[in-house]
Amino acid sequence: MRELTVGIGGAAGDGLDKTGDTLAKTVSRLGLYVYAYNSYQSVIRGGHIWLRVRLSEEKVYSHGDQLNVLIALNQDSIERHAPEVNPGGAIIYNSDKLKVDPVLPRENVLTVPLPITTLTKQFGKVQPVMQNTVAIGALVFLSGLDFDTAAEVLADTFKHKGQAVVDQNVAIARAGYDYSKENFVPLGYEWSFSRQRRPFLTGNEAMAIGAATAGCRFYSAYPMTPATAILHWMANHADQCGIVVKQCEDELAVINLAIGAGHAGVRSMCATSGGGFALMTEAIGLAGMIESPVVIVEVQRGGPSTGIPTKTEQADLNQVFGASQGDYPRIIIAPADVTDCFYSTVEAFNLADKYQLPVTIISDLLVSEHPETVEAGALVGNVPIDRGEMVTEWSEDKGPYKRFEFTKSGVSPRALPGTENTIYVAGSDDHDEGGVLISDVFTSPPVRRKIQEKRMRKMETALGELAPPTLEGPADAQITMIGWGSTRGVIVEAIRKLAAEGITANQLHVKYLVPFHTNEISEILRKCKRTICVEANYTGQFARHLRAETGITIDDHIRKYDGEPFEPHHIVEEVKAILAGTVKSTDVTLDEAREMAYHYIRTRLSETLRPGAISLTTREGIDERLWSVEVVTRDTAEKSGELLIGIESGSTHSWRAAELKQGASG
Amino acid sequence: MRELTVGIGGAAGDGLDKTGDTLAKTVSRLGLYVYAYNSYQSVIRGGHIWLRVRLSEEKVYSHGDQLNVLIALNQDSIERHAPEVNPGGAIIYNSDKLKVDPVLPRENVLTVPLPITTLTKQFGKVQPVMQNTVAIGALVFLSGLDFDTAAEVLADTFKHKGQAVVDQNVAIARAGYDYSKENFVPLGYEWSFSRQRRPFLTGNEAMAIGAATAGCRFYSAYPMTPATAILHWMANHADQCGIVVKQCEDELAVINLAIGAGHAGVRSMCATSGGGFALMTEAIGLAGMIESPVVIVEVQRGGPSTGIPTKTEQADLNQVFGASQGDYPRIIIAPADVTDCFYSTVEAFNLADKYQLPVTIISDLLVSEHPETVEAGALVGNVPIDRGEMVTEWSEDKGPYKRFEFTKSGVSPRALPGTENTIYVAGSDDHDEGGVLISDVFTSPPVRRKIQEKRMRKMETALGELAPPTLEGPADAQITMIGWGSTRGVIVEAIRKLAAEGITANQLHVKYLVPFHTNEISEILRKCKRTICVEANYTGQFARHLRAETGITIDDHIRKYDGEPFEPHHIVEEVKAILAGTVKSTDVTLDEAREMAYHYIRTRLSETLRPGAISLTTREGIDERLWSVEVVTRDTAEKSGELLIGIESGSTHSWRAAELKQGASG
Amino acid sequence: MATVIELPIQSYEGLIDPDWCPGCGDFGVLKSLKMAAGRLGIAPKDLMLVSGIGCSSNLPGFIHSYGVHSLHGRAVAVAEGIKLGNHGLNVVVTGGDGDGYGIGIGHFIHAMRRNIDITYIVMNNQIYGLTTGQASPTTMKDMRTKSTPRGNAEMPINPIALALVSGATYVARGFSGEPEHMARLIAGAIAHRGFALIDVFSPCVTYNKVNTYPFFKQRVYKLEDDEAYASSDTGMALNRSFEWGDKIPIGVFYKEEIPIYEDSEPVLQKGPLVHQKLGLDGTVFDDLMEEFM
Amino acid sequence: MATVIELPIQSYEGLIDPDWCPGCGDFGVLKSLKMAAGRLGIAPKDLMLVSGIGCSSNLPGFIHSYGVHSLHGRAVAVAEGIKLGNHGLNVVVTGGDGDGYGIGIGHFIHAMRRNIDITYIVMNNQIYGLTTGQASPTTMKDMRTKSTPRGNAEMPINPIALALVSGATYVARGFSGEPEHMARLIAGAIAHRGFALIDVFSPCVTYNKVNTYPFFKQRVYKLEDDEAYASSDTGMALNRSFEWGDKIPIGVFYKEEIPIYEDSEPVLQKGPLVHQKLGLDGTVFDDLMEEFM
Ligand SMILES: Cc1ncc(C[n+]2csc(CCOP(=O)(O)OP(=O)(O)O)c2C)c(N)n1
Ligand SMILES: Cc1ncc(C[n+]2csc(CCOP(=O)(O)OP(=O)(O)O)c2C)c(N)n1
Ligand code: SF4
Ligand code: SF4
Ligand SMILES: [Mg+2]
Ligand SMILES: [Mg+2]
Repeated sequence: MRELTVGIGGAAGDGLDKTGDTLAKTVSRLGLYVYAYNSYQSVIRGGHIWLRVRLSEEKVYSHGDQLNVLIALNQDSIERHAPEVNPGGAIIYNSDKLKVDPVLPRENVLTVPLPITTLTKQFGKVQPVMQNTVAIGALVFLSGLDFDTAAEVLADTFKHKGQAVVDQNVAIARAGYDYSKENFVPLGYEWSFSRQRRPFLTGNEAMAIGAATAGCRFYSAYPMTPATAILHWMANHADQCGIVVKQCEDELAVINLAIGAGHAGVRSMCATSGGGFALMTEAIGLAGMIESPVVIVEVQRGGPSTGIPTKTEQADLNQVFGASQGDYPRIIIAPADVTDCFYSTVEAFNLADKYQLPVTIISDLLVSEHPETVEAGALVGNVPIDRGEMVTEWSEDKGPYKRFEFTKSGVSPRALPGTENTIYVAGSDDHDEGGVLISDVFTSPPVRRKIQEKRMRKMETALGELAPPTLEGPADAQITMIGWGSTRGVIVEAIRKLAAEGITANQLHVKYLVPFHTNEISEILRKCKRTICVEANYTGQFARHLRAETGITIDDHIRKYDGEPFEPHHIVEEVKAILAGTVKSTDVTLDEAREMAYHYIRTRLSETLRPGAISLTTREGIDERLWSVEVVTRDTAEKSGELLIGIESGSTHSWRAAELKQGASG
Repeated sequence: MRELTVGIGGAAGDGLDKTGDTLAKTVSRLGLYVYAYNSYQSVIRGGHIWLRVRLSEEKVYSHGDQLNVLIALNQDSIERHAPEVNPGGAIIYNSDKLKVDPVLPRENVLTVPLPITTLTKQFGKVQPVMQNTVAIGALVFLSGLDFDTAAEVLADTFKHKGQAVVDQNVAIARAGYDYSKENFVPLGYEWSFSRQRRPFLTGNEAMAIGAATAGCRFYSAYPMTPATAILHWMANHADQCGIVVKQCEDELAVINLAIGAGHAGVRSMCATSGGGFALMTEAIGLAGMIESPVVIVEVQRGGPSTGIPTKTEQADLNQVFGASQGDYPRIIIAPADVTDCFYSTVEAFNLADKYQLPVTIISDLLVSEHPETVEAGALVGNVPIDRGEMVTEWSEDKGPYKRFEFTKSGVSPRALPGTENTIYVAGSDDHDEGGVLISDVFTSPPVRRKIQEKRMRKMETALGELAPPTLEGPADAQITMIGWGSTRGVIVEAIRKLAAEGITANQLHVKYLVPFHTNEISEILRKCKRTICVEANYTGQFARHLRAETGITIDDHIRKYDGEPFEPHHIVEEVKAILAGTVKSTDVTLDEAREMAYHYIRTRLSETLRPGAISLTTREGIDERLWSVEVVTRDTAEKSGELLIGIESGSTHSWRAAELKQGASG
Repeated sequence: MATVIELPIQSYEGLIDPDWCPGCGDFGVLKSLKMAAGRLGIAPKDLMLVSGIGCSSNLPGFIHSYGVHSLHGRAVAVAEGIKLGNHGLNVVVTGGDGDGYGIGIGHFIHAMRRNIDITYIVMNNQIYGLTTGQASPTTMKDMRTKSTPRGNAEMPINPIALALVSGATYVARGFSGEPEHMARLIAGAIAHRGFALIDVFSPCVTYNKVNTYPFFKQRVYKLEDDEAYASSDTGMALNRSFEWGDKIPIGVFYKEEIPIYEDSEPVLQKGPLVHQKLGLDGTVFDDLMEEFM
Repeated sequence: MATVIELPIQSYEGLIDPDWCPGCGDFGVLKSLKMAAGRLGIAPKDLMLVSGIGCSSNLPGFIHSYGVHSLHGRAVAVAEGIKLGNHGLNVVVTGGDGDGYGIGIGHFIHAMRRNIDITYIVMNNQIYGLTTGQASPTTMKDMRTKSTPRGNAEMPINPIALALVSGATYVARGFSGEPEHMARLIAGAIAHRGFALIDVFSPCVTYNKVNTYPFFKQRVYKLEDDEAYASSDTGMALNRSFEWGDKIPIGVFYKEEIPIYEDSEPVLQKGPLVHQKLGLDGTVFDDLMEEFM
């Protein structure tokens, strides 16, 4: 399988995303598959942004482990990522502004300095972002892509700005292409371009379109990373799709408007992240109690609290499971990839209507924000729409309509407000079949018991129609990798790599978190040799959930909570360590020490310094081994301080270097 | 052991609580133990209220199974409770207003009609509530209590209203006493009065006093049943105890003010119930992130949503556990009785300070609102106060103060705002040791990893100091009863009853829900023969929690979710059924059918009707067996309709009786 | 507007009798609301009452119409959702002062600036009734309540003034002691296109011993009885909104006809959302996918 | 008041340089705040900045003082708790329009009626900056944003008017283009006993292309330059608060000295809570228990 991973590093505002788009769209049109991930910060300008775009002739399920071509838009990116470029790869950068310290690249890595100013001056006033376009041109040449297709994409991208702009951009890309052609040999990638057209979109976009396709007519939201893109899509397509899109004053309003609309009878949805969801929980219980359908999307980001807002994590399962007081019926679904996002959303609407309850789709930043190529025709417009048992007319001689009738399935046929002869009050106080409160004048314990049983019966009924998870891969594999949500793809790739190393693994991926396929999953896991749960959080919320639901204790765990998504090699390495029986160390590695030093230097020292040599050491009065990180000046590389970082604690013991900054108050 | 249970039935506004107080205080002063429970409704006037006061020479742990004396303040109470009075007991009622249908009482139950009007007219204008005082007088005589003590209590109760009122009340009680003396023989209770003085208070009061004693200086709240009594106590004792008590606009404000005060350095607390707690969850995560101490009391009531606000349940564990997004350190404690409420609160403040995290005390309506006699000297004023590691002074030459220093224990010594040389920002965005954000310009995965590990380390450290639960009772018992929170007392009594029937049981009661004593509890449970978990909710939230934490599946479950607390006999009966291997039926019993009929009649028919004879039946077109409940007129008992109640579904299939009401629209 | 067939008050007779304390001001509001709906000839099935939690919020259970008895403080938000989901319904929110001006104030203010077509009746008894008598946002300064035994330390909120500066287009005040007058206010509010607030003095006879029927009977006067008063002048309305003492105004403070939120929603111009067919029409789906190729 | 030793602006130089976009209005607010604190001679250790979430709410990270960078919309509530916990601290809340007037409006209004001694600076850029440009509660009607591509359908909130009718005792407006003027407003606000609001036009150069520096430079005028204007008159203040067009007033709209919330708390008269010793004195515990016997 031929593939190539391009990394683009720069700062917020450098227009990385646009550049990435151009690249991704270009190769998509060529018929290659793309998977991209953008690691960005919670800042509007500046900061360090690291976008990886992986291209391949076959479908890829993660951004992978490789870095073949680095496009560096600032010096930080060169210093931090140049050493990661694989042999045979290239480093493309603006040689007018940046330089590559020869010690950084590995063997056999091509450095591609582009004299941007000279190359672009002929085009008059060029914005800084155009250096990216030059780099794209160079990349297209070096990696054997098709320039005309790239030109097409640029044309489509800029056509709303007029032909002049289009021509300028194409010409600038061309300049980069030609310049590289004159000065460098291509990296030698031989692609076969199927030119099969496939959509390239994110999980958020897939959920939004899924909702529109399923007949969502009302969408309320309050902006919150990483769910905001759904609001933006909805706002831009509201009229086209016939959706009322309402930005509200806060998430309390968001969910209550959505429930109101759902109660009125329209399919309604809202989306948020952990902090906003926390504000929605009380109302989710309300929806469970008044049995009104509503779909909530919770896109997890790094927590706790505001946490690391632009980073990914899977640590909101406890919250989504524990949402609101009391026992009430609800469904929780975790989509695994872009296609799954689309169909999970469609299904969520059907389940919400059929069982008259809140359905929460628990996504995460990775699955929601990363774009990937989905198979042609994977997403279709004519999806099944099932509104469940509805009462569209009622005659008094059937007796009074009982909104919450005690039925065998637990589902009480629903009449929408405005239907003749079906008047009722839906109360958050508990009530009888007719909706009359039982909490008020005359609480009747048996009525309470029966309505609670009626409501909860819906869970069993619903479980019956949900597809149980299956074990993928060889039944007799050495290990079983268990996951939920966004980790499916990376686990698939890790399993392939393990196979290559002679370790056989199969995979159990759980999509329906509530209700839970306790029997089927127990059945499967009882037969497995050794189970390993992979999840992106600290406490292992899913492993705990699985044990709570089945009593089964998973043997080993692979967890990540530093905000960056798993890469296949992380899993492969940990699996091997587990099989080797080595206990996982939480010590700070040398590479981590360098990153910590970067953080310290950039936040407390200055832009003109960077980490230099790193060595092991100990110090009088500090009871742990230390990393001694030289702090050197960027250009002259002369030492101007030292940072001591505790290997065990990760604490920065010595703050001496701080003196370097004027006015710094520590 | 001599004991007596008095039931007082009436409507809201009939002054039951005051009457119960007088009775309870009287017997307390006599040196008897009291346990009371008031079953009331969410209505200010009217409704059906049922207060049980259990008196005993030895400590009692629940309101028990018996009903010895009924004081009926309205006709409903006679109809519904007269049949429950044990042989040898009595029914006291106002014969001017009410009457007892001879068919209702069992054998050998004394009916005590009191001609209130005649008895009280001599005292000029008497409020209706004074009929209660007459009844108290009668009760004191019949049950062999001491009138002078009752008079004392009345005197203390009314002294703020002046001597005239005191005299009038005492005289009225006396009238009831004398009248019974003339007309009835006492029930023959022989008490030995130790006259040992012991406090008689509720769990809410104990938590409030516990807080004050532990040095709580700030209390914020928004009224919510069943937590409101804490606010009232705090408001009334604010100046005396030096506490700033702030009622806020909502629970979002409540928790954030409490956190702010805690961050400033004062011990702060707030309390609410499930719905209010739902609004607090986001901020609880904030406290975990900025490592500020705060104590939150969540008094559970019947859910979901507004639910059954004046009824008890233990169904908020999922919510309290799942509060807020992400993984963060926190502690959750469930007090089991009034004394435990006091000390759990004291401990909560110490833990919150030492580990700089939010501590949630999860109580419930039963433990919070029921009053009981606690042992003399059980509650003491000089409790240990431990504020944990504080930085009270700092000199620059130690280097900059690091608020979130990466320490071995995970606890970073805390400097309060205003301390020289310790300036820092506490951010809900994740940060480094010094408080500098890592989410912003330069997210550093390793720094993130290490601070998350540092925070979570506090959980292990804290677990080390919490007392693990122990197995009470014979190690080799046939069954082990497992519970949490308010069920401890009733389980104790159930175990005694089981013992009397030759069934040996021991008890494991869990107080610390987070962190969890996984090892110790697993150790204990592995040795147990058969485990039965008793909890007041539908899904078995605690059994699930225990399985999640230990992997141990509890064998059998006894659950109640109708809003009324467990009584010993409920547990005894279910245990026997479990041992006999009979599967629990959710069918509607005959008694339940009557209660359901009452609900239906009172809400949809009229005050002049009541349920009559009940029989089994079936009907064309209804695919389940039915209870046919005759609806009869109260006085003439003539049939005026029929209700059909599904035995399996609990559905009221026939609404024919509804026609009886004018203008009723079904 | 089509000719109205008035309905008798009995058309709205609820299944359940109110369980308020005898003499509670909320009885008056219930009566006036039924009168108003009847005069406008609104069929029970086209009337949707939304409430939060509180004694006052129990009202929807006592009238024959659809109702959502929602969460404490969220009634206005739920109502906005219902209105946007089916603007064919007459949506009336009925709640308390704590519910609307305390925990719910955010939704209250933002709904007003949206000028969404909802009628909001606040039974303002200046106390938390259902929770047995704590201070509410409208409790008078220095008043003793269960939560303020020393007296309330906070300035009460002025809902009329808040409504006036927040964009409500129908701002009125009623008094439970004047059911006929209140019925006119409510009818006017429901008929009005836009957000209408009716703050009602609805005495809590059990927990508020200061702001009683006599208290208001002595003080209230009707704005409409004052020729000098023009309900089209915000400034004048603001001045009167601060009147609190021997004389307290009731009636319509302000009224204005401007486009409502629903007018700004192209999608709603095709009729109530709930009646629009589900799913995307024609080639829309393909057009959406094209954007990603 | 004791004689003040002024502090140089460098005393507040933060550990971190602001990461706002070049030209962001918030730079001006940061500078003015430092100037104001310096003139009042407030030691960094006695200054507590509380913020929510937003670009503007990052401010506490860029100044040398204590800070709590709390939750979106909760800054005022957290600040109230801090102030009551230690009223020896100068508590200043710095946040955005979305943070304070959107999700946080309930705390905003209720804090004002409490007249608690806090200074609240709202960097009002009429947009949601950190989330990349959606409509905020102060976004002008019909303005296109990422969440309102058809134009904003809602009336913007009027924070000055809300403050005036809600009991704030110091109500002012500043402009980032006038740092010296703003510094005076902030100094006045911090010195003021009671709740002080300063709404600041702090342009978002990245996402709000309408309400820019030039937009305000052309329009703003200072109330203090108008002899006719008296900052003691609510009516006058209300009128000016609605001025929005060719001329937009900045400066102090209203100022009034009345008792603050802290004055009403007997417990606080013994000094800051945080300095009071823990535990109950003397026989208090026994007295408490007596009540239950
Ligand atoms: C989130 C939440 N907090 C608190 C409560 C408890 N509660 C129920 S009603 C009420 C106040 C009622 O006051 P008001 O709205 O004025 O109505 P009233 O009873 O006076 O008519 C409160 C605090 C609740 N149900 N939900
Ligand atoms: C509960 C919650 N909802 C949403 C968000 C996402 N969020 C962060 S900042 C922000 C709005 C910021 O706007 P504003 O307060 O005006 O500040 P600005 O960035 O414009 O200075 C939002 C919605 C959040 N952090 N928390
Ligand atoms: S408590 Fe007050 S508000 Fe509630 S019903 Fe009684 S009188 Fe009405
Ligand atoms: S996005 Fe706007 S508000 Fe945020 S920093 Fe940039 S200019 Fe300032
Ligand atoms: Mg009220
Ligand atoms: Mg803003």
